[in-house]
Amino acid sequence: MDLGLSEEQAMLKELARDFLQKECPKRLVRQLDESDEGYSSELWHKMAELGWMGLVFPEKYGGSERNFLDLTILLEEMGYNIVPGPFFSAVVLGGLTILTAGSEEQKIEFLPKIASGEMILSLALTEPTASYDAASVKTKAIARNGEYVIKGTKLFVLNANVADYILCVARTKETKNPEDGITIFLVDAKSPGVKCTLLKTLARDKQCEVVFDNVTVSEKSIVGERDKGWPIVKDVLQKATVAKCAEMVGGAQAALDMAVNYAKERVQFGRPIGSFQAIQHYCANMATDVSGSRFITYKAAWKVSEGLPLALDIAIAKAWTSEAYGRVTLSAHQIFGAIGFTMDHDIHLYYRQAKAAEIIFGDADFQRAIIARELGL
Amino acid sequence: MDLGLSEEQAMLKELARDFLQKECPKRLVRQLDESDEGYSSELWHKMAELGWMGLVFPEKYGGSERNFLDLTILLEEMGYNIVPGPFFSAVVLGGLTILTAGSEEQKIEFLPKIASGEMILSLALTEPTASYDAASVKTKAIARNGEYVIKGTKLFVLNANVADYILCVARTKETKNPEDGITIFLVDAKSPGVKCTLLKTLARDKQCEVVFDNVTVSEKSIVGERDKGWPIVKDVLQKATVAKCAEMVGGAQAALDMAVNYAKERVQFGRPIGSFQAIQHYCANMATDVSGSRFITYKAAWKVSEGLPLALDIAIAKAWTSEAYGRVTLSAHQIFGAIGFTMDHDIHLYYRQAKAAEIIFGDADFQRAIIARELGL
Amino acid sequence: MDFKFTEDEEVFRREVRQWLEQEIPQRWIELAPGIWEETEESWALAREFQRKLSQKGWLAPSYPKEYGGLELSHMKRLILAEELAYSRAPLSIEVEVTVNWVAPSIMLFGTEKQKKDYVSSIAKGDIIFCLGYSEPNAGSDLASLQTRAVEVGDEYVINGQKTWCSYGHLADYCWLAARTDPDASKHEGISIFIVDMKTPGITIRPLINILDRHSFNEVFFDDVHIPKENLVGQKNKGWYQLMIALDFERSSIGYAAANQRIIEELIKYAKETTRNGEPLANDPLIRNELAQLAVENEVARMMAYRIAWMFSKGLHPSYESSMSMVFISEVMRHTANAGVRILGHYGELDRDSKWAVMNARIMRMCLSSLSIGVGGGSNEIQRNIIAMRGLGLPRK
Amino acid sequence: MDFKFTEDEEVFRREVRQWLEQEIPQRWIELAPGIWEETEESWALAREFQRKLSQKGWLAPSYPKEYGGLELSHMKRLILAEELAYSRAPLSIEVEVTVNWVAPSIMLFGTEKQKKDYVSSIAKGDIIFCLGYSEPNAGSDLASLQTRAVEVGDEYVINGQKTWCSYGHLADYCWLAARTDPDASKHEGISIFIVDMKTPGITIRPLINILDRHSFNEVFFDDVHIPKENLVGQKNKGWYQLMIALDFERSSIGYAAANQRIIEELIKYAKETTRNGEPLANDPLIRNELAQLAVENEVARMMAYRIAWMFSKGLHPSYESSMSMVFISEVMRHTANAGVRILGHYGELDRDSKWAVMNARIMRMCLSSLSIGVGGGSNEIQRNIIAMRGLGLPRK
Repeated sequence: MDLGLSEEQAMLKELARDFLQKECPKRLVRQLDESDEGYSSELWHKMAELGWMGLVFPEKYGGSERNFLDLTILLEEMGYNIVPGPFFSAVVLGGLTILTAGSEEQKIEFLPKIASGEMILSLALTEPTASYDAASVKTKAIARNGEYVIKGTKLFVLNANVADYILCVARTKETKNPEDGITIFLVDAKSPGVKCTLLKTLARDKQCEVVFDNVTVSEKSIVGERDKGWPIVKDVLQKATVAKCAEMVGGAQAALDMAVNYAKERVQFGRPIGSFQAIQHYCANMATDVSGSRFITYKAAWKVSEGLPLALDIAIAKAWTSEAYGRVTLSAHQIFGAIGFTMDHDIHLYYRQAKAAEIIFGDADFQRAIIARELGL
Repeated sequence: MDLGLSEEQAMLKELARDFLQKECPKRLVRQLDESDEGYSSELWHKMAELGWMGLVFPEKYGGSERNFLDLTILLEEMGYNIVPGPFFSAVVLGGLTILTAGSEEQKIEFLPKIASGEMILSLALTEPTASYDAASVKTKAIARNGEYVIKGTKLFVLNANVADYILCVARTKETKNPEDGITIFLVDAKSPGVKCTLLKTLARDKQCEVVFDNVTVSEKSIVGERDKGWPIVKDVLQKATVAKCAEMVGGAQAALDMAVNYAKERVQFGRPIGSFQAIQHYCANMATDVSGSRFITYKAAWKVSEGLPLALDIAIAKAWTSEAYGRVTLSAHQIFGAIGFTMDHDIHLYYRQAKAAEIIFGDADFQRAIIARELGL
Repeated sequence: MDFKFTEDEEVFRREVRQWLEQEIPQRWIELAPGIWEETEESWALAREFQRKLSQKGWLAPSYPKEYGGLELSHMKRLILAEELAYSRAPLSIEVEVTVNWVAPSIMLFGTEKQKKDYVSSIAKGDIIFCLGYSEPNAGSDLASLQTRAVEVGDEYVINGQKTWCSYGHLADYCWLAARTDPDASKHEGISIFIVDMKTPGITIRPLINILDRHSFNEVFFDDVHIPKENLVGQKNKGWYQLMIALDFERSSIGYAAANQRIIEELIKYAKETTRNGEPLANDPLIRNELAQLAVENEVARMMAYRIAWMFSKGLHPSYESSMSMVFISEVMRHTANAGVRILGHYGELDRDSKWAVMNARIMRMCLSSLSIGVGGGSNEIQRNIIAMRGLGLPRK
Repeated sequence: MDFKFTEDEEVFRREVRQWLEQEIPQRWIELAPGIWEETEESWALAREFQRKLSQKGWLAPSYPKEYGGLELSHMKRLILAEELAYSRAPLSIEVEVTVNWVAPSIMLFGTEKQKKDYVSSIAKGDIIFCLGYSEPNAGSDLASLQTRAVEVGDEYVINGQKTWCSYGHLADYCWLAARTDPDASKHEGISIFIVDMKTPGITIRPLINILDRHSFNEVFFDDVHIPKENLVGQKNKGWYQLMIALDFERSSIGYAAANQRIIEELIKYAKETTRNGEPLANDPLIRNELAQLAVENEVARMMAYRIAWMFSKGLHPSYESSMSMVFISEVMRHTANAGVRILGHYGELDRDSKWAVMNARIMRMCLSSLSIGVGGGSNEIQRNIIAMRGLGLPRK
């Protein structure tokens, strides 16, 4: 057992922290949050040059063949700095799906472009039920002359507004078992009939409504097998959930660091507010939440890396980390007081992230339902 | 609107507090908790002389015709002092049932004896399912030659070990609607076939297993109408729930007072521990819990007194107060530290009461299920 | 003990409710500003409404008749406040400050002239004050304030910086706490002034809040000359005047009533929303959560009622108000957070999003509820007050 | 990063588990004492077991071989501790104190003679120490202790009173902190002594705990003469020795493992218990609660693993141990309280009740869990440590 970072991981972490501190100051974060695109092409390409987009892809697809755990370490740092942009969509939701389930042809076509930062992907899964279960997939893809016609509305689709391709999860067969008959299509975002509308959200992340209005795609655009797409979705959701936990750990650490620093500096009643026991205990609880989240997340990430059974560990990580991140950012706001209530301050950026992260891929209650099942209840 | 006590109520409260402080010192509480009977006949008769047992009974039955709100004020003080004994069983569960639903004959026979302290009643409702729903009543009473034969096991029956009569809730008819076909019988505790076994519990209250092994009772022992007993049970459960909340309010107030006093006196690091902000904030939260519990309970009690619709208010009072009492006693233990972990200290008596009170008549989740229903969910 | 309102009070409640149903402008409902969300447009609507309210005598219903008040009972004021908040009537937070703190302070400490000049105008809804209390280094520790007011001839000259001055850019006057004796100890040497916001030397810098609204300001005083007669009460005794004003009727009933409305809307949403063929309202976890919110809000309401009741008995709540405020702040945060969980992704959507539900109130409340329980009278300070003033725990 | 144990460690775990399955006496399982529930009978069983354990080298597995240890790795010690706790092996809390605090302190600060006299005996399970730290006025503020040790000729003469001395009535020796220089400042002038509990002048008064067991004692020292050589380490430097010992390997893994077992039993109970025809396990609120307990306990376990891992890397955890302890204390209380809710009335029943379920462990745990997180190293003190030592927040 080794709970520490390897030398390579520590280097990656340090490099990422330094790079982002310099290249992604909060001024830029704020600016991108307010923009429609939500990312900086300049920063995007710098990240690609550092090899971040292809971190876990095999070398032959332009990647650097690091493991999933390394990716989570990078994501932790991105969460620390709350880097806006479609990294999560392109690499985790898009890239990993193709890496896991794509044909060799698809891998050759897409992965190098993702790795180089040329191509942005987005995963269109959820629909107006806003749930992550197979039964909620109502968007239909109907086979017609060797092609498929997709019709339906996807909601809360991250970064679809800037995506080149959208992975659309659609129903190709109606059976009793909702997990059967689902197929994943790689849809060119510029295809006729694809209509993307940006939604305004709490975290100012770029969630979209994507309407597929009789969008025609070829059979070759299927990722994996026809009707057998749900296990792929499940797999990528699990990885994405851990990846999101890693972002949360980084964000929670940042909120803690900011609050602690402020508590050391801010003087009221002739002493730093960090010397008041109430503030000290808030900080102690925050630090405990961050520690717990980190190790529980690392464990789940390690299981992904090792290919071990992981449904339970991932649900535990998300259930705990998402609630912990919420507590930490709320306490941070309490420590910052009025100053934290201003747009110019950074802490609310983390609070917003915490809320969005709590919901995506299922909240803690949803995860606990999985845990109960896994525990044999 | 008047949230204050009337002069009469204030007098009752003060009298009760003084009397109990003098006549029911914690030494006696402890001794009674450890005894099998769980009450002091001397104290019992003194309480009867003060008119407490007949407080809400009409004068013609030996009572003093005060209202239910007055009774809750008395119960609050009894909770403050955690007076052991069958008062709750005799007066609330037994007396109120007969007062509400008994025949004139039964009232004449039982109420004056309860009021004078001569007679102790107990309500045998719950069975091995330990639930408070009608479906759980499986004990059968079978009509035979103008008599009834009762057979079944009642569990968690308070004070049955010292009861003269047991109100046994039994099923006299099987229908689809579990609330139909339930009848309440007044059973002489010395009847052949009644077997009572004391259970050892956390609160050292006297909960019993009562086995009715073909116990024969006359038709005259029915309280209310045959098969129509459930509405009576529901009514008494509601009143008992408020009454229990009143006890909890008193107990929580006592735990708060004890903890605050200790925090003022106990010196560590050269200052009273009550000057540490962590302890101050515990106490502040405790005081807030106590205040909230008190008014929410008074409101429900007032509704009982006024005969207004009350299902929602009672469930709210129990849901809140039972959790608040738990928090208050736990915080009190945290303030007392090691000393509170000794049998000789008084605080654990309250902690035990809080646990028992949380469970009886349905815990907070149970109450919230009622609330949800009442809110139209 | 009696938990019902009198028949007369119930009649009054119905009257208020009916009146509000008619008088709240449709445009306000469309804008639907929550707390700290006012814009210039909604501010204008609110000021108009405020005057209408004053015509009913309901803006400052407790004032003596000579100042245009109705000398309304505490219970009716409670009812009025409850109905105003529940109906989301157009009232800025500064109205509360002006009507419930400033004018009563003037009535208590001010000169006859000040009473004549300001109180009736306040009751008529003609003028609004902002508070000039906090400074960058004087938040929870307000008594550390450094803004100076120096007596020069017939005037005071003010120099310094205030912050968190809510709606300072829209208010007519500032209710300013400034240091008049720099050599005195911290709590001595503070005085209260009325400052016309149009006085030369005042510069306002907006602070945009996290709801993306301009509600707060930094206000800079640069040789601001005000007439001597604008001193309120005793020179150098301002701190004590402030402390007494803190105990003025502050009721959290408005918060509780507004939150009640939110909870009811969540319940409605849960009943009407079907997910995969099943109404949300059938989910036991959601039922449990909504029930708990109802419980907490009812407790909060009773705590607010207690404050009004104490006033009605001539008692002066102090730590009881702190309890009530801490409690409702936590209930509101709980409501916002639980609301997001119940709404799921929909809870993230902001007002201008096509798919937003409940007018995006929950999402906005997630942000606005952060302001309750922080700042000057933070929950930590309130808990200190409960412990020390309420329970007699020692300071050292 | 690697979250798995090595094959060798897994083999070791299986060996321990198998051995424990065979060696835990049936009578112990019948008595089923939880924490602070030991009786004289269970104490005797525990001492017997302790010797058996020592024969395997597992009582003090980390000690150098010269003292009968195995110099076992930190990870294997973690595994051993986890298995011992999960299997509810008969070990008194005083074994942990003796093996993990007293003997390591002697090895670090003691004379060669002391090492020879005590360490091997401890490793063999022959002697047990109780702690003589707390006094009536020195709890959280331990450095205020007043028990005096005065040098007289070849002896120290001890006078004073200790309290919370757990199992002092059954222990062989007391590991005593006493004041040797009353004129020095609070943290100076404290020394550590080994005191044979049979020495004349020692009077023991039992303190019955809320589980109705005699586990604690007040210990009165009335002119107790002990040989000078029983001073451990440097005179007057005892406080610093104590502080160093506090950072000795204290792992909460035992708590986490024991609690894991409880949670598993609750899950089993929920699956097997039917109420009105429906298994408890189908109740969404109960499922949610049990899942949350599993989550919290897994977090607690990771926190405990971290401590062992840090030691294995030669790092010295300090505030990390505090975190781990505070956290597990809250998880255990949560488990006990949630357990009662799940069991309902059955959760109230004590061990001797006919209808008791889960051997009444939940009811007992409701009481015993009160002891975790209070007293000398209370959660409040631990949070202070996390804030100041871990996060560098200022004392003043």
